[in-house]
Amino acid sequence: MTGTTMTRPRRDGKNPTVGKGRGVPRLLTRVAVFAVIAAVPPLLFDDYWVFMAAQVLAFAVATLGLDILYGRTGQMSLAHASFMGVGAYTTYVMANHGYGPVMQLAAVIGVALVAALVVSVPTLRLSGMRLALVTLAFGELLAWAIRNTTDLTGGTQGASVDPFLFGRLDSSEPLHAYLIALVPAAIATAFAVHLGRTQLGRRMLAIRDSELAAESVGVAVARTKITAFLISAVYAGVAGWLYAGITGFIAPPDFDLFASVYLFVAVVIGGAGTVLGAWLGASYVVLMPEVFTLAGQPNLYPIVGGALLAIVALVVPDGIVGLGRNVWRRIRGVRGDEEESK
Amino acid sequence: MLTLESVKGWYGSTQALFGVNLRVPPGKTVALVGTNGAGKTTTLRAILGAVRTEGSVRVDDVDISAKPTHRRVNDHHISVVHEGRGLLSQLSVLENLTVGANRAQRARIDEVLDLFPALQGRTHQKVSLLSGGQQQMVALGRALLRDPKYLLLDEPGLGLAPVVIDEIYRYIAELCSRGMGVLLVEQSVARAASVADELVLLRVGTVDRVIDTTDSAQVDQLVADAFGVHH
Amino acid sequence: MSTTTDAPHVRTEGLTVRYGAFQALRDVTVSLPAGGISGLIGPNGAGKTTLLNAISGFTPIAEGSVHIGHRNITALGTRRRALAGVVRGFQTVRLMERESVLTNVLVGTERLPQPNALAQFLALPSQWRARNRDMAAATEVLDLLGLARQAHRRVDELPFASRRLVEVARVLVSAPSVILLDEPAAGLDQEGRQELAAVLTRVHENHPSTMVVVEHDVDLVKSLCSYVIALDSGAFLRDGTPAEVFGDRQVQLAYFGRAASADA
Amino acid sequence: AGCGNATGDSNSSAGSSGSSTNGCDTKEIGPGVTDSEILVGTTMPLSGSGAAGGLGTKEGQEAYYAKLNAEGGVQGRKIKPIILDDAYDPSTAQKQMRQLVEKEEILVVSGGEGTPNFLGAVPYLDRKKVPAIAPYAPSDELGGDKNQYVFMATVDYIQEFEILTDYVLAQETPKKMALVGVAGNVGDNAKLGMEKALEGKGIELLYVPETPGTTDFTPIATQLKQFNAEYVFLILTNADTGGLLQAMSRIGYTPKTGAWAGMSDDSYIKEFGALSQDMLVALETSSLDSENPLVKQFVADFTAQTGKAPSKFNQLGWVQAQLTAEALKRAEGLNRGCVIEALETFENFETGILPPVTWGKGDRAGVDAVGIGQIKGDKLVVLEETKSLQK
Amino acid sequence: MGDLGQIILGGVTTGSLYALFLLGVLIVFQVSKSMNFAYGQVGMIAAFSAWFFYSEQGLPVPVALVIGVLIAVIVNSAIDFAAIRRIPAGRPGLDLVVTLGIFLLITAVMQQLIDANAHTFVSLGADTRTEVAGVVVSMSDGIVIGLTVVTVLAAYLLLNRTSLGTSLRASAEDAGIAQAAGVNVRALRTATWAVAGLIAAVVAILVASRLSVDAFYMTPFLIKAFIAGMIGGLDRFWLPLVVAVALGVYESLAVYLLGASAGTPAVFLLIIVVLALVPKRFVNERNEVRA
Ligand SMILES: Nc1ncnc2c1ncn2[C@@H]1O[C@H](COP(=O)(O)OP(=O)(O)OP(=O)(O)O)[C@@H](O)[C@H]1O
Ligand SMILES: Nc1ncnc2c1ncn2[C@@H]1O[C@H](COP(=O)(O)OP(=O)(O)OP(=O)(O)O)[C@@H](O)[C@H]1O
Ligand SMILES: [Mg+2]
Ligand SMILES: [Mg+2]
Repeated sequence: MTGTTMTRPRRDGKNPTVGKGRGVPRLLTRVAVFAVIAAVPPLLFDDYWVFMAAQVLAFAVATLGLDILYGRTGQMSLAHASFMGVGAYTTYVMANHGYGPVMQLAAVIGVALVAALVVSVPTLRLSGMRLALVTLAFGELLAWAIRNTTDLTGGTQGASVDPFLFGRLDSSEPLHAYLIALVPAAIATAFAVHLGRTQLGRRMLAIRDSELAAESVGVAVARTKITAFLISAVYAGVAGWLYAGITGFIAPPDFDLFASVYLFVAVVIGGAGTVLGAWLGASYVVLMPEVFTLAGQPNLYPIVGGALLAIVALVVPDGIVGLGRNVWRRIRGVRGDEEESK
Repeated sequence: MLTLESVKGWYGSTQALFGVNLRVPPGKTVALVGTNGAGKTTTLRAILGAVRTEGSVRVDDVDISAKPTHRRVNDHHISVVHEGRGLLSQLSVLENLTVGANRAQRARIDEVLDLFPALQGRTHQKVSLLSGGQQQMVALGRALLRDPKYLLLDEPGLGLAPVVIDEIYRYIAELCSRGMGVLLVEQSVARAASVADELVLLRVGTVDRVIDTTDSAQVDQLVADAFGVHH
Repeated sequence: MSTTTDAPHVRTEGLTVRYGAFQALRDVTVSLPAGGISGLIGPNGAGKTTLLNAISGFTPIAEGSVHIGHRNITALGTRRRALAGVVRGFQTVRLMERESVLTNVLVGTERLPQPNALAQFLALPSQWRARNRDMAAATEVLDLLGLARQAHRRVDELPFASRRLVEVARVLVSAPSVILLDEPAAGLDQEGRQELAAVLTRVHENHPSTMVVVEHDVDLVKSLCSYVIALDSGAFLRDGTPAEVFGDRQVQLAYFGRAASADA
Repeated sequence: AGCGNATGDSNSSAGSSGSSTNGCDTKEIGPGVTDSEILVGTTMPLSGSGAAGGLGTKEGQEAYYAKLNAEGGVQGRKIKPIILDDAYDPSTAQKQMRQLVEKEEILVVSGGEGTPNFLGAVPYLDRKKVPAIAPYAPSDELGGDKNQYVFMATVDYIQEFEILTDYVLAQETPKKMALVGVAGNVGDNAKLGMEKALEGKGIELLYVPETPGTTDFTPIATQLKQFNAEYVFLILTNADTGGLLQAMSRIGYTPKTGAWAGMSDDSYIKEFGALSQDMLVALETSSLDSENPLVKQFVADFTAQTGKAPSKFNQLGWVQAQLTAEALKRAEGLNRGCVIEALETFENFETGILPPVTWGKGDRAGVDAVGIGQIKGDKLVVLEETKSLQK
Repeated sequence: MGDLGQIILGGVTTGSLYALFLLGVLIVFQVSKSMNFAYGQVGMIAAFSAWFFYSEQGLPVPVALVIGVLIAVIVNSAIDFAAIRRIPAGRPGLDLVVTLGIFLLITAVMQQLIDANAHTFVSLGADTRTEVAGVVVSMSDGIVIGLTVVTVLAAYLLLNRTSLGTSLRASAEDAGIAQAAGVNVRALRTATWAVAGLIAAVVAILVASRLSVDAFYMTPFLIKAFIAGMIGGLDRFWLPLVVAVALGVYESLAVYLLGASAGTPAVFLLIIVVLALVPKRFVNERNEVRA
């Protein structure tokens, strides 16, 4: 195509911008796909894998939250696992006082919001690695607090959390845990998808890319950053709640710096800024070790896991989603060119 | 002679150049014109080796298409004014001017500052604090400091006041007459026609035609064809 | 585009901006006619961008005041001014590079009344109404600027000139009452310039606004602006119709002149 | 209330219904048992900062089972151990334990190494009613009547430090003692043990908690020097123990020292012995050059199996496997209920390596004694074999 | 008084080690705008393999040390060559992910190749000491502080008094533009990473001689150095280095005065307070200098 018939784009009257009509069927397809995928683990796999699937759900809620904060708002946080910890330990304390899962969840959300305010307000002016550092400080402080409140939190040895009981569902059963986790995961996903189509979501993108430009159109930078922090902390808190209920045991290492780094890894590997990426990332970090188990080498993962991580990250710099998108564009791009040359 | 032979260029998987042929002899100014998105900038990038290319780029009969950018620039005395300035915003004005330059080139700093009095006295300021036009002067200054054999200019007049533009083109014409080859990207065909010896019209990544600027009828035709003044 | 009240009059009084010992603006008192398109010219470093920065709140003011209509906005922050209707474009484009053209333009709708964050997040009906309105506004602007076909392309893949137009579109989408554009035509080809001028004129006709355009392209200023202000070395030099200003000897000397100094 | 609640709550509920531990149905064949094989398994840190202990223990277990299998196995079946890596992380340990129980389908948990990680798996084992035999996870959360399914064979740190302090008090009466411990439960427990022993004796105790990863030990060393205790007890990682001793000697403060059982490991003595001369060390296992014939037998057997001399952790792994095998031997049916009943028949069972092991209904403590050793030159000299609190 | 002096000396020495280590982080950051999470492990390789060669393989100590340092230099250059360099521009966070992978890889490999235990290292002057005004000063303290001062000064001169410094910073900001200006970005990067590897190795060996060596011991150093770097700013020179030394002293004082478990929260509270209170221009990383 040497394009002798180049049309000047700006004189082209037709307008493919807004596809209003496509909205509803597209939504339905997505819901259907989600439902089909969600049905796979309980129908096809044994208890162990259903348990792993439930873990993926819990982590996906966390990565979706981190993605809102990092992928969309550009605020790097190395305390996301700590917010999960806040959720998990709140759950534990509430359970010890005899409250059921619903009250636990309400308390988790409340505590997460407060914790997010405490972290986000003093750090409003920070960005990049510096912000990461301060959030890391929050993580360290949490670890320190747990170490020093053995009576309340079980201390360094961790604590076992009573399973959730919803009617006949008991979260110590993998299948039940999976079903319980499915609901918050689906809701979290729906909200995250929706966020991308709101002005709030665009404010976040604007802040990520240029605070000056954002201000020039009237975006409240500080308020939006805090909002992003709050949303992401609630997501993390809910993830912590799920995690505590599903695994039944929580300990400080589950929520330490490395845990936070792994959530960060999940977001980047999956594809920052995309909902699908957050899911793929969560699946990667939870399931990758299992691949080695399947291959009959369960103890090989720690040795080659690092190399694998580096390689994957280099092969898919835009995340797994970015890879898919590139392939898709290549296919579509070819088609598009053909259309144009006609 | 700077020669491009059927040069193709890609951004990732999208192709932007579809076989560009071009020659810039020493002592001549060749202007690349074309609508927005025609591939003018990409052509310059191809010469520098900053996009993935196929085809051959030769300087004085040496094929440089396999060389890394810094070798092309240093060994073959090419320098460039990037589109939209391409300055290093963390560096000072002086550092922006001298980065990568050798000792002899650095010695020419005063000459360049004479050309842009606006920069005098602010050489230690961060370049991002300058006004848009002053930044463009730094970009030009960096290219001129190197006393190149071939100068690639991507819209050198961007953001400059008329008085400065005139002066710049006068200076370039002078360098050109001393044997420098200039490849100029210019939005204004009129301006291009007035300074260049040859106009090269790019369309969707290929050379549509090459005309001599002394033939004003052809220039008018080119403007009419390419920029569609007919509506 | 939603229409707001009549275009206000923009005034600065004794505006002085200092960077250390350097005075980027000295005692500038200008008045931009309500509902007109004004051109702002001057040699490089004259303080044009700084004046826009001062009006839109992007630089601290040492002395003087800025007024929109009858309102003194000197004490307002950047964001407040934007919400009050003062929206500007940047001389170097500032876009969300990895997002689509459409998203970039939609960000500009921030100024339109938006439901609160919770309502947006929870997808309440007010959110859907706002979304439809914003989409309509964005589509209109993209059409106007000939960017409709690129709506879903990523900004960093666009040629330089289109990116400029995206920046302009982001400013126009919320139909602000004071529009400040900093060299919107830089990098556009000839036809592009003419079209941009036509678009700006049309926007201005459809919707009353006070527009300020910084430009070095004399023809463009002449064809677009009814009123021109010339600055030099941070000081007010001359104002009037384009013919008057460009005919002024002092302006000619500073702007086109053979006078050796291009400096402020 | 209190810290016991952490796992206490779920345990007590398991405990109350736990009297119905399925019982022993001699005809039932448990998971992991085939005609030729019995699967057992556990998790240990095989990578990460805790790997040293896990790797050694694993080697010990594997050597014992190899020897046993060569001699014909148990009840006509070979024992196949599966040891997974938990990287010293509680949640990984739990996940791996699920894998062992649900996918590999092991019969019982054979040993284990590391306290926090193993504790992570305990609630799950509890729920699944899988007995765990002699894991090395000294904690006041386990042992005694605390958990139905975990059969401990080590004392916890409270007891260990009580015994260690008692030993010192029996020799002399220092005016001041100090303890440097890993901040958190471990350090707290050691402190508790010392306090118990020092109660009413009028001896001052300074407790300095330490966080792993300390980069400069000068402040701690200076603090200790200022306090000027005659005895400093330590419960830290090998590296931090070495670092602190070095800092103390750098500022010229050389008190008498005592430490937890971890310091009785060869690799510690080899590396830090020079810094630790005359250090008192708790001994959870007998010293390797003990005159006890059972120990001599072990050393010979291990060397025959692997071609090298055993380390402390090898010894630990070996004895874990030994106890597991013994329980399987005694079990009247190869299922979990019968194994539990078999375990409850252990009374002063002599391994030579550990103090005599006793489990019974409602008693999972196993042992209540540690020995006392002292580092002399590059040797560990046994001062007292297994000293019990009971007497 | 003597005690306080002792604490401060310990703090200054440890702080110097942070600073020297941070210097390596800074120069890498300034030329490739990336953070190397595996940097501590690179140093660990040097010390751990040196230990292995002299203690297990019986090589003379100096030879073993040289081999260790060489390995670290090669490994660090290789990290850039094989990984960092291949990260496309504009992917913030990817460098952290990639180097985290390398961190895990190096740790696992060293554990496999050598072992998971802690070992004492040659003392390098740690046991030669004198007492000055009640404060015990060891030769190791002198070596550490002296070496830090000399290296930092040399680096300062190199970066700021030579055009090399400009080229380095240019490459960091935009490799494409720097190349078009004639800078050999690749060679510069390789050289920088090699020098950084050398610094990491030296620091790791000094640390090992004062504490002990295993596969993990450098991680706390890395974190402290990062902290200092981020308080001071990674694109500056003196400020972060001074912060590093101050951090060492502060930490020691906090531990001494408030107790060991106060060390961590004290450091982190310091960070929060400092970063929340300093003027915005010190914390602005985006460099949107003017509109
Ligand atoms: N980074 C990029 N990724 C993908 N496509 C690109 C990229 N940069 C440019 N293009 C595409 O390549 C084509 C040529 O662009 P180029 O920048 O060379 O045009 P130009 O003639 O310089 O335009 P202008 O006059 O606006 O500067 C355009 O279609 C553009 O969309
Ligand atoms: N933040 C700042 N710090 C220091 N100097 C500044 C700053 N902002 C502007 N200046 C200086 O103020 C003067 C006016 O700058 P301004 O950007 O307003 O010029 P301008 O008229 O827009 O010029 P141009 O046409 O080149 O864009 C310039 O000399 C510039 O260097
Ligand atoms: Mg271009
Ligand atoms: Mg300007």
